[in-house]
Amino acid sequence: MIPLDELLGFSGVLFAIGIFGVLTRRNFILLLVSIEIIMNAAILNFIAFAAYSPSGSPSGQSIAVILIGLAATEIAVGLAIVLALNRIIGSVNVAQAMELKL
Amino acid sequence: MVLGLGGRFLGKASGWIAVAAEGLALLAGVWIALTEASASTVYHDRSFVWFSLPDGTNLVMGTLVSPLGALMLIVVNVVGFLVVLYSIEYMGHEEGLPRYYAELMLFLTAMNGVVLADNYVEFILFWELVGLCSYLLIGFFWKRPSAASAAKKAFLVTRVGDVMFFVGVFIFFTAFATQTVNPAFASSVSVYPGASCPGHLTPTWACSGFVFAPPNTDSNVPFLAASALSGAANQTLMTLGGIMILGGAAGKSAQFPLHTWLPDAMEGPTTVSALIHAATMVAAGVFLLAITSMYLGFTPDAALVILGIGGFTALFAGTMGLVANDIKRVIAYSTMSQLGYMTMAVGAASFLVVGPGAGMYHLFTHAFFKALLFLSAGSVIHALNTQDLFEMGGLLKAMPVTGYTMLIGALALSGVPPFSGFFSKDALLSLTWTAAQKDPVALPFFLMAATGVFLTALYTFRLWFLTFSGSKGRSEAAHHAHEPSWIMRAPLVTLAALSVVAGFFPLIGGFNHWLPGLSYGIFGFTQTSKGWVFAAADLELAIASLALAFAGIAVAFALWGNGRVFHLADDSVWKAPQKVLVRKYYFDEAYDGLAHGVILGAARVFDWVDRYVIDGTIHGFEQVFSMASLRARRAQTGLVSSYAMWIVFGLVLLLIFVLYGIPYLGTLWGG
Amino acid sequence: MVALPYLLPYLPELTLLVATFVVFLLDVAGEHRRTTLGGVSAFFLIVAFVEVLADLGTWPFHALSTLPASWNGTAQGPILFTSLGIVFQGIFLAIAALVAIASLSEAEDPDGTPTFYALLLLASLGMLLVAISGDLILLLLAVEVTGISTYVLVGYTRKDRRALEAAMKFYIIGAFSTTISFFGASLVFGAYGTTSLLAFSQVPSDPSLALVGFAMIAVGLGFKVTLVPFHMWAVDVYDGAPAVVSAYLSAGSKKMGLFALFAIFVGAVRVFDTAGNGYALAIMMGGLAIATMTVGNVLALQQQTMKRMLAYSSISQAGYMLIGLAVNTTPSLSAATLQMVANVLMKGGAFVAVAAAAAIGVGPLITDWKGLGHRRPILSASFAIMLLSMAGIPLTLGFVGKFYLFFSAILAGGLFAILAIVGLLNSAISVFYYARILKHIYMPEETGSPDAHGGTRSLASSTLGSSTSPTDPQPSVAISEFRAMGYARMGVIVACAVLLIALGIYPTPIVTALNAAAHQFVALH
Amino acid sequence: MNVDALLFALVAGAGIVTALGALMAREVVHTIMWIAVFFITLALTYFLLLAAFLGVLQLAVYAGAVTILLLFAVMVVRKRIFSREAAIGIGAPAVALTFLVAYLMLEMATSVYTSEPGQGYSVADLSRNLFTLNGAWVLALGLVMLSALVGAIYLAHESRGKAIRSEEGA
Repeated sequence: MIPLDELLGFSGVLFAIGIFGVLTRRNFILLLVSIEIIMNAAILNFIAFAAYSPSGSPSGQSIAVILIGLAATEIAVGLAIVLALNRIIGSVNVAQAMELKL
Repeated sequence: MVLGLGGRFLGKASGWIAVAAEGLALLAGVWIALTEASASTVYHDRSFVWFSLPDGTNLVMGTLVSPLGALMLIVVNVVGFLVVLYSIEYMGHEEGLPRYYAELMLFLTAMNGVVLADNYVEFILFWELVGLCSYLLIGFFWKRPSAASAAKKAFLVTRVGDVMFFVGVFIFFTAFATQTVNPAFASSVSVYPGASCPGHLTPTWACSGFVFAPPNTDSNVPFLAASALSGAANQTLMTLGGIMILGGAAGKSAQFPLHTWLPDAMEGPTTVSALIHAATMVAAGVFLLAITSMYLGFTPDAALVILGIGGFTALFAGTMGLVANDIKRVIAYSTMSQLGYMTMAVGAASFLVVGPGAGMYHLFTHAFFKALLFLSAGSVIHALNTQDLFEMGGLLKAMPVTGYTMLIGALALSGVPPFSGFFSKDALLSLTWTAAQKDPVALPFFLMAATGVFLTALYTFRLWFLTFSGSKGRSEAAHHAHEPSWIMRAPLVTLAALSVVAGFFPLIGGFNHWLPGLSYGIFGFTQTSKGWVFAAADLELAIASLALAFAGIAVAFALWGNGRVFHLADDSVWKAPQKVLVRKYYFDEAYDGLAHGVILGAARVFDWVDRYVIDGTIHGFEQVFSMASLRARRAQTGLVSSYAMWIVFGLVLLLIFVLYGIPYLGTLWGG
Repeated sequence: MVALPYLLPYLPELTLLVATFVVFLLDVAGEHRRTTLGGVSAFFLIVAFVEVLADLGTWPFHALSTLPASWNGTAQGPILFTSLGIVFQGIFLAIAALVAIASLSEAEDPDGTPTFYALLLLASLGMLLVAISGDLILLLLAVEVTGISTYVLVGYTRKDRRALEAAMKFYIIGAFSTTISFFGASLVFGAYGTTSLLAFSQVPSDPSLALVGFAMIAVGLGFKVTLVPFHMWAVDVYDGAPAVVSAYLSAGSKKMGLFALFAIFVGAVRVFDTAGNGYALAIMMGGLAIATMTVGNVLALQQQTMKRMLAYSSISQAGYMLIGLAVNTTPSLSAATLQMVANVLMKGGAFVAVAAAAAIGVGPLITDWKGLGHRRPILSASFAIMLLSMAGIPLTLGFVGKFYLFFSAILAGGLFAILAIVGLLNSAISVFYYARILKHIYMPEETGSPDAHGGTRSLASSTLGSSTSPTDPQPSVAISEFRAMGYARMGVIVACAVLLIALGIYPTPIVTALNAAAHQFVALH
Repeated sequence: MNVDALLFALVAGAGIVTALGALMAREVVHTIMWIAVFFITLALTYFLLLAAFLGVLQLAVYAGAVTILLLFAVMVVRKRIFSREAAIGIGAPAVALTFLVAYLMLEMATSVYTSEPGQGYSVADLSRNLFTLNGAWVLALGLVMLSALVGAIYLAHESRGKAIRSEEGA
């Protein structure tokens, strides 16, 4: 079995990559992808902790199931918003939508 | 009493309703006060629980008719009634009268609330409300931008004071909450009916009835000894708390660093100036110090600071009053100066650990003659439509009632016997003198105050001579001046009468416990257990102050009497000392040039300090905040990624805190 | 086995669920009018509110043992009833009902209306679930129910570019933050082996894992609460969203985030304090509170538009309320809750007032409100009361809440006094900008201004407003004022103002109830 | 080094590379391909963790449905979209923050060490846990999906009135 600290390290790196994507990308779809990377890191954590659960409870896996569903749902809403926005401003670049500021 | 308070809400429609309501309140107030004076116990109702804390402590909206409160009740309602009556004609032609009366009534309600509050929480609540009303009333003439900005300034400056006040009260609370009071002391105090706390006296919120001197006892017994605290209270904290409370009082009562709003507040209607900025609201600061003085007794340092601030303001404002040309501003500066005296007296009383009676005595007399001065000034303004002193003159013939009542007010203010101001000023000067003998640090401030007596007489009579003396007016309007109707005259006459007799009031039996600790002075009368006896210990002081007052009047007469015009604060004022020498028509005394050079110089310096340092600080803060605001706004780029970056930034900070900060804290506090 | 006793505790939630389906059914049946849909929603929300009040009145309203064994308030199940949670349910339902009623005066939009009310009900349902969550995952999921609904609510006027932009920003930041908090939850789960909130009061074997997790959860929920530096979305979103939705976000979803923080951190304080020897959580939360108050207030100073000003002031209010968590005592939590009650009335009311003003052609700028006090006395007076309440002037609930909050910090003693002092200074600063607005509202208008009388400059998008406001000759007549800005809207505004004053003068019953609730809450964790 | 560790090193390396690749790709379509591979690497990790059901779910939902969803969105938008656009202004701080976060995460990870052997669960265990003990989660997820459904349908749907701007190219 894979040691827990290595798993955590892996998910931690994925977390950082996701953050990097959110910070630097301007394309809405890429932002969604970045957020999904973070979400996957979280799911990985849950599964990893479930595998090493001292009480032997599969709760972590349950949570992972829920989160997979949640992530898909969230993406659907995000895409709906971006489609609606695309209809109006003709772009999915978030840098094009900067009317509200200061 | 409930009727009196509730009645005030009715005055929404117009003046007469307000007059009726306030009249009712006046009757109720006087009745309450007289009941207090004759009753053997203090009326103290704590049945209305405002809200309770989880530990069972109740914050009570209680009603406490303390001796000081009764005194204030009289002051507030008498002046309030007369001012409302006066407003009927004075404000008759203005727009927005219902608003005016509603605000005035709300103000009076709040003021009565302050006076009758039995704990600091309630006090703060009404105190804030008083500030709000003041803001609304100063800004009554919204059309004038100056009025609006003056209102804002008043609100903000007093708000600074209020923050200090909150902090001070909180500090006192924490300082006392952990202290138990010496039981022997507590039992000795609880003979006084105001001490409502059963058994022991812990000034917590649950039980913070203001406690003052035991009534009718030998007042040379200090009402509170610093040794009353069994454990040593944290002296530094207490001093800080005392100074913070002073900050609150200074904000409301326009004491030195926080005084700038008061002259500007003269943008409000004159009636408002008379009521709020002379007689009642500004006095609330002194009242606060007075009711806090039992705590201040624990902190001689804070008491000395209070004394010093008061003394300095007395002089400082006096010099400013000398160079102002606007009739209302002169009176406003004089108000500041007199409030300085009161603050000084309360500070001295706290320092000497006696009751704050002397300051309150001056507050009482001052309320009447200052309201009188303002209302007469209002009457003049009403007749002339100008506030410039140099456009007046020779009005005594046209407006005899106004002129003579104002003369009475001026004499009272200057401290000439037998007018009321003399007694109270003498009382507080002699108290301060005692304090100065105990600790020489107070001496310079006593001297400042003494100089202030001379200045007071000088600027007061400058005002009076410029307005009324001479044979003809200096402007067209002044020639056509006429007396106002009886509605305006009646309050003037009443106030004039009160200004004359108010000084004798403590001599009446049954009332002297309203002014605890007032044993020094009153023209040589001293309060003992046998009543008032003549003891000439302070006679010298009384005579000295009288001499100073007369000197001031004499100089004023020399400069401005009989219609002479002497521009003390001319535009080319830097050349003033020479001018003084050049224009010495009738007097050749060397001291005059010197005195005016000095005084004028001081006035200039103070004016400069006021305008650039203090106002500048306030504006500076505004500027700094505005700049910071503008800078920080730039971060709001509208780009969603940059928002995310701030989130990550915050996340990193939190992570660093939990990963490194918390373990560090663990080692810091010994694992 | 009879199901009813088991369902009884969930009556408010079930009511909202039923309401959602009624709205769906009406939509399918072709009923798109606001009066019907909004009326139904408001009715059900009020019914749920009354149920919550009844719950509160009879607390403990049911024995926990009547719940299904796995769902009762033990550390095992995800559901946990607390009296503070029930109080918050009341708060959530109140703001939802307020928004539902106020939105009756919005323009008719056959397409958006059913969605609007369905989402409003779902979002409120999510909030109710947050209030009874005893489990971290359920709590975050419930937060997400509200989150998803509000993302769409913000952009529900989907032809409006600004609203959609706001929705997009809200969505990205929201999804990002919730994802971070789920990542944090995974770490917390790893440290504890369970996600039950009640378990967090123990100290796990690996505290650093839990601490990092809690910090991440704080970020995710801090986004909802608009804590600095997680606040930047809020201003844009409140600005771009329809005003009623802004009211809902500011007064509703923010309170939900705060309650979630309470539910997690009141227990978790021990982890922090054991690792850091006291004060660690207080330093973290206190730091956030100070930053939030100060930044919110300072930034509000320079705002030119009313909604952005309200947004910043809302941020600073969040900072005040966070003091309650930083101090973390029974009085402080009670005080923070009281402040939230005040906030529902004043922030909710203020945003609705902005909507009402927009309906009669008042522009978005603060200067556009100039002289409104003379034309629209009722609206202006109510708005002024709300501003005064936000500034913390006595006789308003805002004063009571703020006072109690600072007072509770002082009561806790020690370093907490710093929080009170900073809060006091901030409320002094805040008077600057509130006073500025008041000045504008009650300033007489310049003569010759085209909109001097009766709002002829009608840029109103609302059909209701634009049809009546130009022909409004008697501005001082209350009826016409109500008609011009919508009866429902004005009713809400006036009710908020009246309640602010009434509760400000006599807060005793509500404070007593909150104290009891907070006491139970603290004792539980 | 046992086989598990070797496999994990490979899979994790692939995961990191594909995640970065997804963010660095020039074309959005390429991004989606990269991310699909990324999802698959995670699924492999789950298999290595004896969570076979989750691995399958990951393949079905993420590598399948989510990828398709994203692809669909790209098709609707129909644009060659800049992915390598300059991260104007905040590039450097973003990179710095990223490294800081990565460092902190690794720092945290090193604090965790478990010597106990890991365990797998049967699908029956999992479903018992999910649907009885934690049924409320499923309920809440249902609510999330309900609101997402309502919202997504509404937003994606053309309004009954005229659209402000017709869709380009479609």
